[in-house]
Amino acid sequence: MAKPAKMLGELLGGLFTKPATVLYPFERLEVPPRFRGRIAYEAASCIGCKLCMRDCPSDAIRISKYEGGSFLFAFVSARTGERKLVEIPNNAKKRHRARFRLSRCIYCAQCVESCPKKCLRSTDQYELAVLGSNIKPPKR
Amino acid sequence: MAQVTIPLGPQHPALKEPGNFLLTLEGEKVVGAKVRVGYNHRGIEKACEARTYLQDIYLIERICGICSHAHTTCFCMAVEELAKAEVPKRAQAIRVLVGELERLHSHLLWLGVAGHEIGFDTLFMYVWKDREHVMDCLELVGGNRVNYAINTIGGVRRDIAPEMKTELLKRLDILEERTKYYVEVGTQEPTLLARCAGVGMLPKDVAIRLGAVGPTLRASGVDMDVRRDDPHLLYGELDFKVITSDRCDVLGRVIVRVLEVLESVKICREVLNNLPEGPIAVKVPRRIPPGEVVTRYEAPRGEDIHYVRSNGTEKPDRVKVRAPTLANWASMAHMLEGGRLADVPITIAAIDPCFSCTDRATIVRDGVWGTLDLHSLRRRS
Amino acid sequence: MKKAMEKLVTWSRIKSPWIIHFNSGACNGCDIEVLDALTPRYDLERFGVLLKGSPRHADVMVACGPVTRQVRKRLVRIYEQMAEPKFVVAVGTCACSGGVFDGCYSCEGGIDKAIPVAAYIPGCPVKPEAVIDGVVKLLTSLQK
Amino acid sequence: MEEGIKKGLEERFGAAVSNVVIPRPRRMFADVPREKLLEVLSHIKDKMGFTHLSTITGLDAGDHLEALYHTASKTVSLSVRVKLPTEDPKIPSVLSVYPGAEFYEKELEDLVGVVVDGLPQGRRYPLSEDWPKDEHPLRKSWVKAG
Amino acid sequence: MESLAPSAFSLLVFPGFLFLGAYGTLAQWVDRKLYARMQRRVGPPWYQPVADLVKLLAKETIVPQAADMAVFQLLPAVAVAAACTAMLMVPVWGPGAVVSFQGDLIAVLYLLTIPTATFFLAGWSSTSPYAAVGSVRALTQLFSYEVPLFLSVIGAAILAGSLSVQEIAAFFAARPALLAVNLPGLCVALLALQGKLERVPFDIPHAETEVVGGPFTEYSGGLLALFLAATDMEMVVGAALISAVFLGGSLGLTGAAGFALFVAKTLGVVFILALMRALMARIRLEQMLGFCWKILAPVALAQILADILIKRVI
Repeated sequence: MAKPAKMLGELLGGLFTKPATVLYPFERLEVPPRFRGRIAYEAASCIGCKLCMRDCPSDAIRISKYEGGSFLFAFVSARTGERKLVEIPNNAKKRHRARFRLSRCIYCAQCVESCPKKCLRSTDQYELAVLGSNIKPPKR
Repeated sequence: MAQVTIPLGPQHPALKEPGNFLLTLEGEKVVGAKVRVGYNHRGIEKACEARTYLQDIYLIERICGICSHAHTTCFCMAVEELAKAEVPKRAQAIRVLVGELERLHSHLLWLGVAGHEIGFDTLFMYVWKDREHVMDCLELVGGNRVNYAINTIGGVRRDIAPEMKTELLKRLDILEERTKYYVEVGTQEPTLLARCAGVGMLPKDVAIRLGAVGPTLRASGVDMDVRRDDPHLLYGELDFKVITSDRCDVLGRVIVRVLEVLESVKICREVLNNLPEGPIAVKVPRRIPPGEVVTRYEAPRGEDIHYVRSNGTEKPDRVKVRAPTLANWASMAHMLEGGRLADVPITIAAIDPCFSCTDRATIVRDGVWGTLDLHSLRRRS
Repeated sequence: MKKAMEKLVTWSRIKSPWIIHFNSGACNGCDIEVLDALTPRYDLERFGVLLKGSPRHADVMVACGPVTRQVRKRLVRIYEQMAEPKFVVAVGTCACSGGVFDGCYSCEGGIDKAIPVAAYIPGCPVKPEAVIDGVVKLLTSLQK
Repeated sequence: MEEGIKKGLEERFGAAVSNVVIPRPRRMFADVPREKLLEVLSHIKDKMGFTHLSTITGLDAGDHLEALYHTASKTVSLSVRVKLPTEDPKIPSVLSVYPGAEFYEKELEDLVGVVVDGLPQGRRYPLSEDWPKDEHPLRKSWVKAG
Repeated sequence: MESLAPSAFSLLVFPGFLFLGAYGTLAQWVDRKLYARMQRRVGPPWYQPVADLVKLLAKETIVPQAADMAVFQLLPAVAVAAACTAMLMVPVWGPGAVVSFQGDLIAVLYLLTIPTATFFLAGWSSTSPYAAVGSVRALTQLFSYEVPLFLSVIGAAILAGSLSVQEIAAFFAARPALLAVNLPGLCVALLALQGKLERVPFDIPHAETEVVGGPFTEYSGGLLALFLAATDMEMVVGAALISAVFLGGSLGLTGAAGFALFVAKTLGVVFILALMRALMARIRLEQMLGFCWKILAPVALAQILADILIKRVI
């Protein structure tokens, strides 16, 4: 049998209760402990076996041998999303370097499991938005 | 009244995904419907042959966002059957749990979208507000809201910790109480009844003849559910009811899906309360012995069937996926004809189409248009 | 006077970005997360964002999915029908670079292979907060 | 249950239905020559309750092509396999028995290059219109250019 | 009776264009905010409609080649003009309306129909199939809600014994008890207004999931801004008309108090419209025709009968 204005109680209730909205940029929802966000690489214990490269479904990780003083690193500001090339001095006894192509990575964390030396881990970063280089100035 | 042909899609607010329907109208009445889908054809099957089994899991998981677990479970069961690996009981229980949570996630999502299709945005907002509980559970268990990637060949990747169990049970109680409210709304709200009753009729014999699957079939009175007919994982030992309704229309599908949500909540509780002990995965060699296997799984939208053929190497020789939505397209054309233009979005939404599942590609031929002269002018910018 | 007008227009563009959603062959994981951003828990409407049906009404196109060969023509046509000034936000790893499907015979990689992209939001699928974060970053970049 | 079906098939069709295999409960495979396909399918549909055609798998097994018709009754899933020579891959359409199989057969035609006669010509499915006619992606010989 | 020629000030500023535009955006914000809060959402900030308007004005306006240029660009202006002139005849500040003559009730109702006609022409002149189907729907819907609206308003006019909105308001201001008589008429008028403004459950021409943007699919930039402004103004004029005819206008108060009462009443009507929008799903066209003719029209007729009887009693 039909009951007109079925959701009336729910709607009027809505007017007097706090909205169920999390004001995102100001209030943040805490991410569960085993969330699969951006992958972090810890160079010291990496032996360069490339098992992670073999198991990556979207070919997003590159492990390469590395000597030399310093290297360029495309730094993306988490706040504004601009890209800047930054020179990072390499003083640590690093023998391997991992290059993650974040636009290809699907954050499945299979590499974290395939790594025998456990030098990869998932972080809880998910705000990885980057501005494209060719924003056309809006013509009036 | 002259016939006019109106394209619906591929980019259209009613369709979350690209699919195209060329509707021939007489006034508001739909007299002809041609279904064209497959804009999401990405050639996954060929890509599967170029990747190892382990990588294929993540490729197959991304066939469809809402039934990702269905596809990976089906694929892993196939590979485990080929490799004759004995999956531990606890892993199967966790697979059933995540599978049922995904059914909750998919059905609640559908109820919201169906509300949006008939202009009932309040229902869309409320149902999706409560669906956040299921998303939190899945994120807690799987680490990601939609692609939970809990399956691996030989078992599952993550275990259910005790404190997780209490959190899951708390969320399930809230969900059950809210779903009971939506059962009432779905069966009593007069405008929703007016828009869903008697729309998109699919009689029982036509449903069987055209090979419909899942809730669309069960809403036409056919009592088929792969979980009970062809029991896989632990479904043989769980007792649950298969919901059917013999209304054969969109309202029947609403009722079947909402009651299935309640049923899934019961199953989740049952699995959580007596979770078998033991390991969660077993080691499976990278090379799978040659052979072929067919596995079936009850995805939220219906029977999902995988055929995997291996040739002894670490890459499959052929992977065939037929997702549930593809089986429902034939009955979709039948349901559309005879209805009205206003009913088309809700009828399409009623089979809960997942175009990316359909995985097929077709193009509308731009030259063919209706007879009415005004409408033969294409939209031009 | 001209300066004030300019500031007012930029302010209005930042405060009322109407979006149109286009799925170019995605697995609809990102699509439901974009829609999820409109629902009560994240509520994009408090930023003035409205989901519009017609490309004419929209400013920002939110595109998900690797551009499959069949959808490419539609994607370009919808982009052309949008009124200036328009921006494209590539949502999800598939939209940024084709992701897992890059290399499939029917996929052409990211959205930027078909239309110019203003912001990329990686993630598989992106969290609704990441969608908001991306849109906010794009809009604040308009300030300059 | 499966034994009964196996015996029933062998009685009815004798040599036509060869190497019926039952790998596990509720799964069956059977080979059928191309000419007998329609007859076998309509028999198992009407007499043995295999009312549902799940899908049709087309594959390139190196020296020959194969088309597997996965049918399902209430509990058992029977896959009927038809071996086709690569040079003459013609097969009758099963739309008369299973009207819902139009998309499966178009897929068979497009991806594996099996010519299905009796299939109503319409838009290409699943490949796009501008895809070259004679290229079939799921053939082993086909490699993605570039 | 003031002179018939309204001064430029009242035409352009007070109850005319500027006031109506500002009040329209306020009404739109109240409507969207209430709608969002009822859905447990936060809803847009107060300046949202202004931002939308300015942004749309600053956007590029695309006119389809196949469309008839002049008609396509002129229609939004006609819609806004109709809504503004209708506002002149409705009392806003105190009991008096700017222009008031015997029969201005009919003029207001007629002017409120023009925007719907412009929607039809807009949809028909832009050649998109969606716009065409949307515009045909707008017209068919016009015939369903127009008659009950007229009947219910005429009922109140009969009771008040005059066809001028100002006098009706004054009549009921003097005898507030009689307002109770017109309650069914009020409900019919509210539902019919919801139909006129093409809002859920009657937003069939704009049904986003069926015909994309409906008549407005092809409009963008400035023209779209004008159309949306016209719809807002129509909402304000409708709400003001209902508050004048059914709720007794400003109950004799003048000056700031009268204006405050006017704002309270119109926002009350906007609240009920927003509630209706949140409460129901969109019904089909033939269901709407059935609902309007089988339910709304008879109730309005009964209302007129009751008014005639009561007229004879007092």
